[in-house]
Formats: sequence, structure tokens, C-alpha cells
Amino acid sequence: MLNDRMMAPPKDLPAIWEPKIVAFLCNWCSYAGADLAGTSRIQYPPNIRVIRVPCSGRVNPIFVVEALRQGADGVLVSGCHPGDCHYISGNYYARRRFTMLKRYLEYLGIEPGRVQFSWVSASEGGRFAEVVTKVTRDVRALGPARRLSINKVNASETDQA
Amino acid sequence: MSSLPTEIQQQIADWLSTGEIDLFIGWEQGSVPLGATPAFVRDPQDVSRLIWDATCENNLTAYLAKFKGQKVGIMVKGCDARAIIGLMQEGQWTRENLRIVGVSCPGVVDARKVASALGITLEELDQAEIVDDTVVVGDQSFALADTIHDMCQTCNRRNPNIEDVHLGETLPETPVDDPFGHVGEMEALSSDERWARFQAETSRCNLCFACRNACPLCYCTVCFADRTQPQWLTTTSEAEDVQFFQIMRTFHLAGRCVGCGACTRACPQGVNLRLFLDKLRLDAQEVFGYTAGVDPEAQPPLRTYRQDDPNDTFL
Amino acid sequence: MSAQEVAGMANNPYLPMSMEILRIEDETADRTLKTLDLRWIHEEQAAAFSYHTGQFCELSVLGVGEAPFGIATSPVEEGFIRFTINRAGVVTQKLHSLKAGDVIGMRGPLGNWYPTELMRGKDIVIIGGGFAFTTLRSLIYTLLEGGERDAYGKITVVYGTRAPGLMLYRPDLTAWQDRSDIDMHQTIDREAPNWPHHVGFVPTVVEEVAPSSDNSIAVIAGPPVMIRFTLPVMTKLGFAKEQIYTSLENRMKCGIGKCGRCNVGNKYVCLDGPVFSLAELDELPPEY
Amino acid sequence: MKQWLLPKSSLPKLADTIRQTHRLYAPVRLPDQVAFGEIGEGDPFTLDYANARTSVKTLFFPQAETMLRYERSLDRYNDISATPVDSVPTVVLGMRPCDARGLELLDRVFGQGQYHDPYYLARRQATVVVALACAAPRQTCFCHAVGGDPYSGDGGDVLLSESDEAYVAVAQTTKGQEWLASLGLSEADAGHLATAETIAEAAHEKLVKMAPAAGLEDKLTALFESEVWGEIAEKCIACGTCTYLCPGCHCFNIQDRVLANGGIRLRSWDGCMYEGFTVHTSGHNPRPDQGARWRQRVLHKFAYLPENVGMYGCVGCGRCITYCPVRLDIREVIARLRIETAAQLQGEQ
Repeated sequence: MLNDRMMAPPKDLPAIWEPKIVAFLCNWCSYAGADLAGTSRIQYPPNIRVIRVPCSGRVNPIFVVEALRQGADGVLVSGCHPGDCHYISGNYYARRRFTMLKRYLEYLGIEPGRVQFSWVSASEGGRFAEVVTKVTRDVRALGPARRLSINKVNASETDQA
Repeated sequence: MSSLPTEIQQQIADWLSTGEIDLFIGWEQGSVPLGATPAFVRDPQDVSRLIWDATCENNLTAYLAKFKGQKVGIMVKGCDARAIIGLMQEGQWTRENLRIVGVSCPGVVDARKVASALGITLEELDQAEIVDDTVVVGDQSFALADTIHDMCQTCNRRNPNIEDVHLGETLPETPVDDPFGHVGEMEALSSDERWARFQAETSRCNLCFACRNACPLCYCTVCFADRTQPQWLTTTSEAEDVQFFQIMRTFHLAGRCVGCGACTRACPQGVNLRLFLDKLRLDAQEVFGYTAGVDPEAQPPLRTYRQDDPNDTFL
Repeated sequence: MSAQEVAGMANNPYLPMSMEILRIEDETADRTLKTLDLRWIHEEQAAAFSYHTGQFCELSVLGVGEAPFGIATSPVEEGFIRFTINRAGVVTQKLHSLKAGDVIGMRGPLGNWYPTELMRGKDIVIIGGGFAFTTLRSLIYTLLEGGERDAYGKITVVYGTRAPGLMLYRPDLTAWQDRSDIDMHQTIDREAPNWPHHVGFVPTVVEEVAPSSDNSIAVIAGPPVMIRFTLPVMTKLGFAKEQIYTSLENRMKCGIGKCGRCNVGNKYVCLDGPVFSLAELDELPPEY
Repeated sequence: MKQWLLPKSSLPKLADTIRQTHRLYAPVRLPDQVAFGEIGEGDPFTLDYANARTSVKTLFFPQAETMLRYERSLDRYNDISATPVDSVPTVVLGMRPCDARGLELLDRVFGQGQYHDPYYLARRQATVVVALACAAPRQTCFCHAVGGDPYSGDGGDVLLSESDEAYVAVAQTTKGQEWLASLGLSEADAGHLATAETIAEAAHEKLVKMAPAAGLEDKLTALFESEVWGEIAEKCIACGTCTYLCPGCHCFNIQDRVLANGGIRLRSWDGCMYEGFTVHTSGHNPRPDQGARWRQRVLHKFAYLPENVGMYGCVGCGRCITYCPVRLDIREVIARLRIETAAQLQGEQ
């Protein structure tokens, strides 16, 4: 293992594991939905790290796998509901792509729930909070991600028994 | 080893001498047991070098990317022909620029299986030859059908579906009970077991890229694995890098892989890549009703969409 | 860091020294080049570091990688070391984003150097183009300020860029322009307002200036196209291949002749170069 | 030099003895290959094999290793530090003479000249290399054409030669001599020596005839501009398997990897078959096509290394022949180049 000495937990990280979830949100719907959730003061778990993308169709499957590789415990990709894409068809392509990807990753042994996809519109602040709550709950239940990660840092010592 | 029939030799020589093609890609006798080697013929006189037998395993269509813009003649087995259709679908080649000699293939021999049957390694297999339907090694012989590659044993498209001339007899297409049986077996495992299987299989990979380079549909000018800005991959043989590469390369073939098995045969470490790629082929069929390498006019599933596509992946 | 550890590092040629950025500034008007002045963090390493004009170092940004750069300072300038960096790839992009006080890694000095011993008693012609002027600055500075100006004959410099704003080290150029012990010629490709110097391509200006090849050594560094058109001029002026030196570049990793990628024939640019005479290059295949 | 006798039946006991003081690597038969593995108590290993698929160089120069590491903290900069070298006393038992000669080459590349590679040399210096002569050279073996021999002890500290139910062990270096003397073996008798001699003669008989490469090194560079390289490389798919399996290939890449609380600088094998190996940031590539890359592969092995370190970069193990996905045979390349160089010389005269 090239990284072995790096796997000791860093001193400045909390001892209790909290899932880290990377969320790719489309600019026009899901990101605005997240915004609305915030301005409406709807509570949702603080475990997501948002990456704003122009469209769910912009999300290359490599982004999802790379997030896991870099140590994310879960990945969420969210875009406009089918039919509502700002670019007419981006989310339709995304739907096919991620249908294939999710099945494939699960086939290879990535736990179901680690990688999730959703449609959230700009007006669905409440729904956004529900999605994040569900994804966080699922990922928390799965525990720290070990598979594919080059950063098993927070997965080793601080693993919840 | 068997030279091509005179009429086929003549046809290829004619194509070359009339300038209908710039070169012909076929197979010739190689220097190791049970291994034909690709041959590039430009002089009509050299067509006698060309052979066809169960040792001609390479999918020659992988070379087409090198000759874009030229007129090329090529020999294809049933599986290789599907790759040509894939390349045509994706606008890489047009039919006019190709002259295709199709050959019906009962399966190509797996030298490792022969070695394994003898209880030795590939290095130790000093000589072996194919005589009719048997592989003969010294005083031992094996039925050819038992020593062909796994992917050939589940092949249900032995005859090329695109060709100009056909070599030899057309074989009956025998329906295979369960061509995706190996995928089904893996699907039946638990998530942890599947991960263990994936890990075990990829642990042998040393990231030489033979799979990618042998694949006719892996024609990206710069592969993501070779990119430096951003550099996705550190090119080591460590599990994290190998798994990342294998997932991304195979997934780039989602809905595009024609199942020729060239990657699996090319792998010097014997990684069963087919176990992964066939899942993608199965899903393309199950979810989108699509089989790659069949209809030159069809759109690969990830290049198109329907408004009523299944939505169950999304919350 | 103990003295023992410092000694240990000397045995590991892959281990960079830690260097603090003293100054980082745009060098040219188009902002594609930045100049970095670096200072050693560990005194022992500063003391142990000695180099020749024309050598290079591998600069590294942890987490990004390493790349080779010619040293723009002269060994006679003490306390710091200077590099000018063209923004091109991942490492250079990251280097451009750094600020004073940041710490980077440095390995070196690496490679061979300009033949200053051979230059003694001879006239010296220095021809540069674009941002390849870095090690030439080091060479000129060494010749002028090394305390041995009298050891060398006439020094002629022709330096050209596309436009005035692309000239490197303008304060140095101005100072040299006014000196009597160096014949300085700056040129730009096309007319520009308030430009008091030559206008025209480097080969043309070299032909005009016509430095004598008699008992001379020439050093040429610049873009391949400039070198290609300057060489015939040099031949016309009577320079033999043994009198002309240049500095090569190839993709490098280790910088110490082990990793096997920067070779030109059987010579490694990092180890046997980067400085080659034209006579030496004539013996090697065109693999750069 | 003393000649010791090592009965085959005593190998497991020998392994136990070695493991008292050394880490032990030996060939292990896996389902589809033989590979060198670390031998623990009672672990099976074999000396009855053709060759390992992966060259033994991997034990000294692994495909990927961490050279440097740094740790990140939020408030201060930390120096990057070198990974400690691996100098665990080790015995590698039973590598073939071709692989041992590969180590000899790596010794010269990594150990000669102004700079030394600490990672390789530490492992090398801590290791006793016990080479095993080839009593049964294979169809793809051509060590005899590139300056080697199935009974060569180059690069090894000890050479074992087959003598029916035993091996005759002869030290090749002082290190090997001391190690052998410490094992408490008896000296080989005349009978065993005679048997070993007979087997060695038979082994040499088995070698596939091939003209030696000798002499090629001086003529190859003249072919630099030849079109032959493009023709040779036509079927090459640029996978680099040949370079990864080669005992003599030693080119490497250096890459950085960022981790959550620090990072590492690692080195990993690289190869001249890859387009990215030499490409400049500007996009310019001094070796723009596969022909140029094959030229580098051949010239590096058969012209540059002989000139720079005094031996070929090819040890004739035949791995690149066995595992090339398109069966591009280096022996045929050498034969072709011999013809080309002869033609070139004739053309000049």
C-alpha cells in the first residue's frame, strides 16, 4: 500500500465519524431548490458538500467515481425533473447514463445507497431537504466508504463499531 | 495453419492491385505456439502469407483507428464484424472505405487453457498445433471445442453480419442457453461478495492498457487515463488506481461494447474483463432493448433518450 | 533539521529542499511568465548549494508535481535563486498561483553548464529569443559581475522578443545597454511606439551586428524556429559547430539520468545536457 | 571456489533456516502462473518451473513505491520527507539467470554515475540472490544471443545447478560465499559434479539456434532515420506489456497523490511504448509515432545501454514474446535489423 502511513486519522479531524456526501446539483433546479430550502429555514443534515453544475447532463460518470475515490462516503446527483431541463434534454441523457452507472457500480460491489440520484425542482425546497435527509441516513447506515477510496483516513480508526 | 483459399487470395490481390484498398489487414503465422499474428499486406504478392485458423484471435478492427482516411481491406470473424458496425454507428468509418472478408468462426483457441490442461504455465508451452478439430501437444491432444476461449463458448453470432466476401462455410447459429450466465452468477452474490470478486479479478491487473488498446471501440484520441489536465489517474498497479481505471474504461463502453472479447484475450495477466463488460451489455439489453454491433443505423443507448425511459433510478 | 539529516538528504537525489518564495511577479506584459525569487529555509542547504551558470533545478509543488527550470540567477548573486516560469502545464499553473511566503520544493542543481572555462580569453556572442533568456541572463551576469570581466573578450548580446512587453529582466537589460563592456542589442519583431532599439527578427539583427567568429564562442537559446534561421547566419559569419552552444529541453521526470525519457540518442538531456555544442548535437539523432 | 551440495529434499528445511535470519522470496506456483512470493512457515514453493510471469525486478524495483511523503497541518508548512529505504535482510531463492542478469543491468543503471537510487540499491544490498541455472531452456529463451547463458551467474550471489536429486551451489560473490558457508552444507562430490556437467551440456543443446546480437550495437544508430521502425511497429498496439514484464526495463514516472491529511510522491513503472512518455507540455513529441517509440525501445536496449553501461538492456528471457497480445517477436525484430544493417552497410560501400 502506497498510502499506509497516511491512513492514521489526522489530529484535527473529529473523532466521531460523520458521513461526507458530495452533491452535484444542477444550477437551474436542484441548486435553486437547495437555496430555497435554506431561505425557508428548512432543516436538513449538514453532511453534503455541494458542487454546482450547469446541468445533470454535465455530470460525467467519472465525477461520481472520483468523488468516491477521493474519500466521499456518498454521492448525490440531482437535476431538473424530466421535461423541465433548461437545456431541453440534458437530464434525459443523464437519466440513461446514471441508470446504467448505478446498476454497474452496484454490480461491482459498491453498496446500494452509496450513490444516489434525484430530481428536485427550484420550488421544491422541502423535497430537497427530504432527499438529503434520506441520502444522509442511507450513507450513515452504510458507514464510512472504503471501496475505491484512496483516503481511507476517516474509515480506519474512527470507524463506528 | 491454413492459407486462405485461392479465390479469396485472388480477391484481396485484386483489391490491392486495382487500388480499391490501400492495405489489407489479416493474420499470418506467428512465432509462438497457437498464436497467429496480425499481418499488414500492401503488395498483392504477399497475400499468400495470410492464414485463417483457430489461432487468429486478434480483433483486427482495433487497427482501423490507425488508418482513418485510407481504404482498408480487413478480415473479420463474427464478433469482429460487430465492432465495424459499432465504428460505423459512431461515425468513425464509412462502409465505402472498407472491404471486408468475413469468416465464420467456431471459436478461437485459448493457449492458457491448453497449458492449464497440461498442468503447466504459458511459458512452459513450447509447442502445440491445431490438427482439424483437435489441439495436439506432443503425444497429447484436446478437443478444440474444449480449449476455445470462454467468450467463444457462449458466442451466438459466429457469422459476420457485415462483409463483402465470405470465406468458407457459414456456420449454423446455435442458440446459447444463457449467454450471460456468468453475469447472473455474479448478480446473485451479496454486495460484499461482488466487491470481493471485483477486487480479486482486478488485483492481477498491472495497468498496461492492453485491454484498452486491443479494443476497437476504445478510440479516444486521448484516453482519460492519459490526461494530465486534470490528471485523473496515478498510473500505478495499486488497487485504487486499477479499480478506478477499469471501472471508467469499461463504463465508457456502456451500450457500446460489442462483446468481441478482444480485451479479455489481450490481457497478459488473464483478468476476466468480460465479467464486467457483459453486465453492461446485459443492462443495455434489459433496460434499453439494445444490442451493440447489430444495426448500423441504430443509436447507441447513451447517445439518445426517450421521454418515457425508466425513471426508477431517480428519487 | 539536523546536520546528519541534511547529509542524508544529499544521498537521496529525489528529495527536494524546502524553499520560500521571496518574490513572485509578472515578468511580461502578457502575464504568461512569472519570475520567482526563492530562498532556502534551511541554512545548511543554502550553504551546501553551489551551481554553475546554465544548470537547472526541478521545482516541485507538493501534490501537483515537479518540472525542470533553468536557473536565471548567477552563482555570484548570493542568498537567493531565481526562475522565470512560463504558464503551460499543471505544475507551472500552480506555481503561477503562489504568493510570497509560500513554500515549494527544489532539487538541484542539475545538468551541465555553459562552458565558461572555455570562454576565457575569447569573445562571447550570446543570442536569445523569447523566454529562453533565463539561463542567458545567468550567463551574462556571471561574465559581467563575476569579478573577472577582464578574463573574457568582447561580449555581444542579441536578444529578441515579439514585442517590448515580452522582454525578460528589463531592469537588467537597461543597465547592460548603458555599459561599455557589453555590446547589447535588443530587438522586437515589429515596430512599436517609443522603441529605441532594433526592429526585426533575431537572425537579421545578428547578421547586421555581425560579431566576429574569430576566437569566439556563441551561445544560442530560443524557440526552435529562431535557432533554425540563426544557425545559417552563424555559419556565414564563420562560426564552426564547435564554437556554438545551445540548451535543449525534453520531457523530464527524475532529472538525474535514471527515469529514461529525456534521452537524445544515448545522451540524457538532464544529465549530459542541457548544454550541448552544435558539434555534439551533430553526432546525435534529431530527437528533441 | 567451493562447490556445495544442496539436496532437493532439504529445500523446506533450508527455507526454515533462511527465515531465521532473512525474509525469503521464492517461486510459487499459482493456478495460471508462477510468481515470486514471500515464503512464510510451511508455505509451498517450487524450483521446478520455467520462469515467473512477472520478472523478479519487481522485488527490487516495485511497480509503484512511495518515495516521499508530507503531512499537512492547518497552521504550518511541513518538510517533505523521504520514505525509509527497505533494507530488511532478504534471500531471493531460485530466480533464473536471465532475471539475475536483469538485476546486474539495474545495478549499473541505478548505481553507477553521479547519482544513486537509494530505494533500489538498499533492497539490492540487503539481498542474497540465489540464481537457478536453466536445465531446460524454453522455445522462447534467447539469453545466449544477448550475452547471457542458461548457466550464467551474472547478477547472482549464488548459482544453483541441477544435479538429479540435488543442486550444486557455487558462490558468485563474497556475499554469496559467506552466506553459503553459513548454511552448513556439505561439499559436492565428484559424482554430483559430473552429473551437473552432463545436465548443463544437455541444456545448452536445447537452446533454440539464434544468431548472437553482438555487433548490432555499433550499427543500429545508422538506421535511425530508416522506415523499418514504422514497419516493425505496425502491429504494435502500444500496450507496454513488454516493458512491464521485462527484467531490464527500468524507466519510471514520478507522480504526486494528494491525500486527506498530506500527500505522497510516488514512482511507478513507465514505458517507452506509451505516447505520453515523452510528450512535451506544448504538445510537441520528439517520438511522434509508434515507430519512433519502437526505435527507442530497440536502440535503448541494443545500442545506448551497451554504450552507457556496457551491457544489453535485453536479457533474452522471452516474456515479451510469450505475453505480447499481438505476438510481436523481438527475436524477429533483431533478425530483421541484422538484415537492414547489412543492407545499409552495402549501400554505403
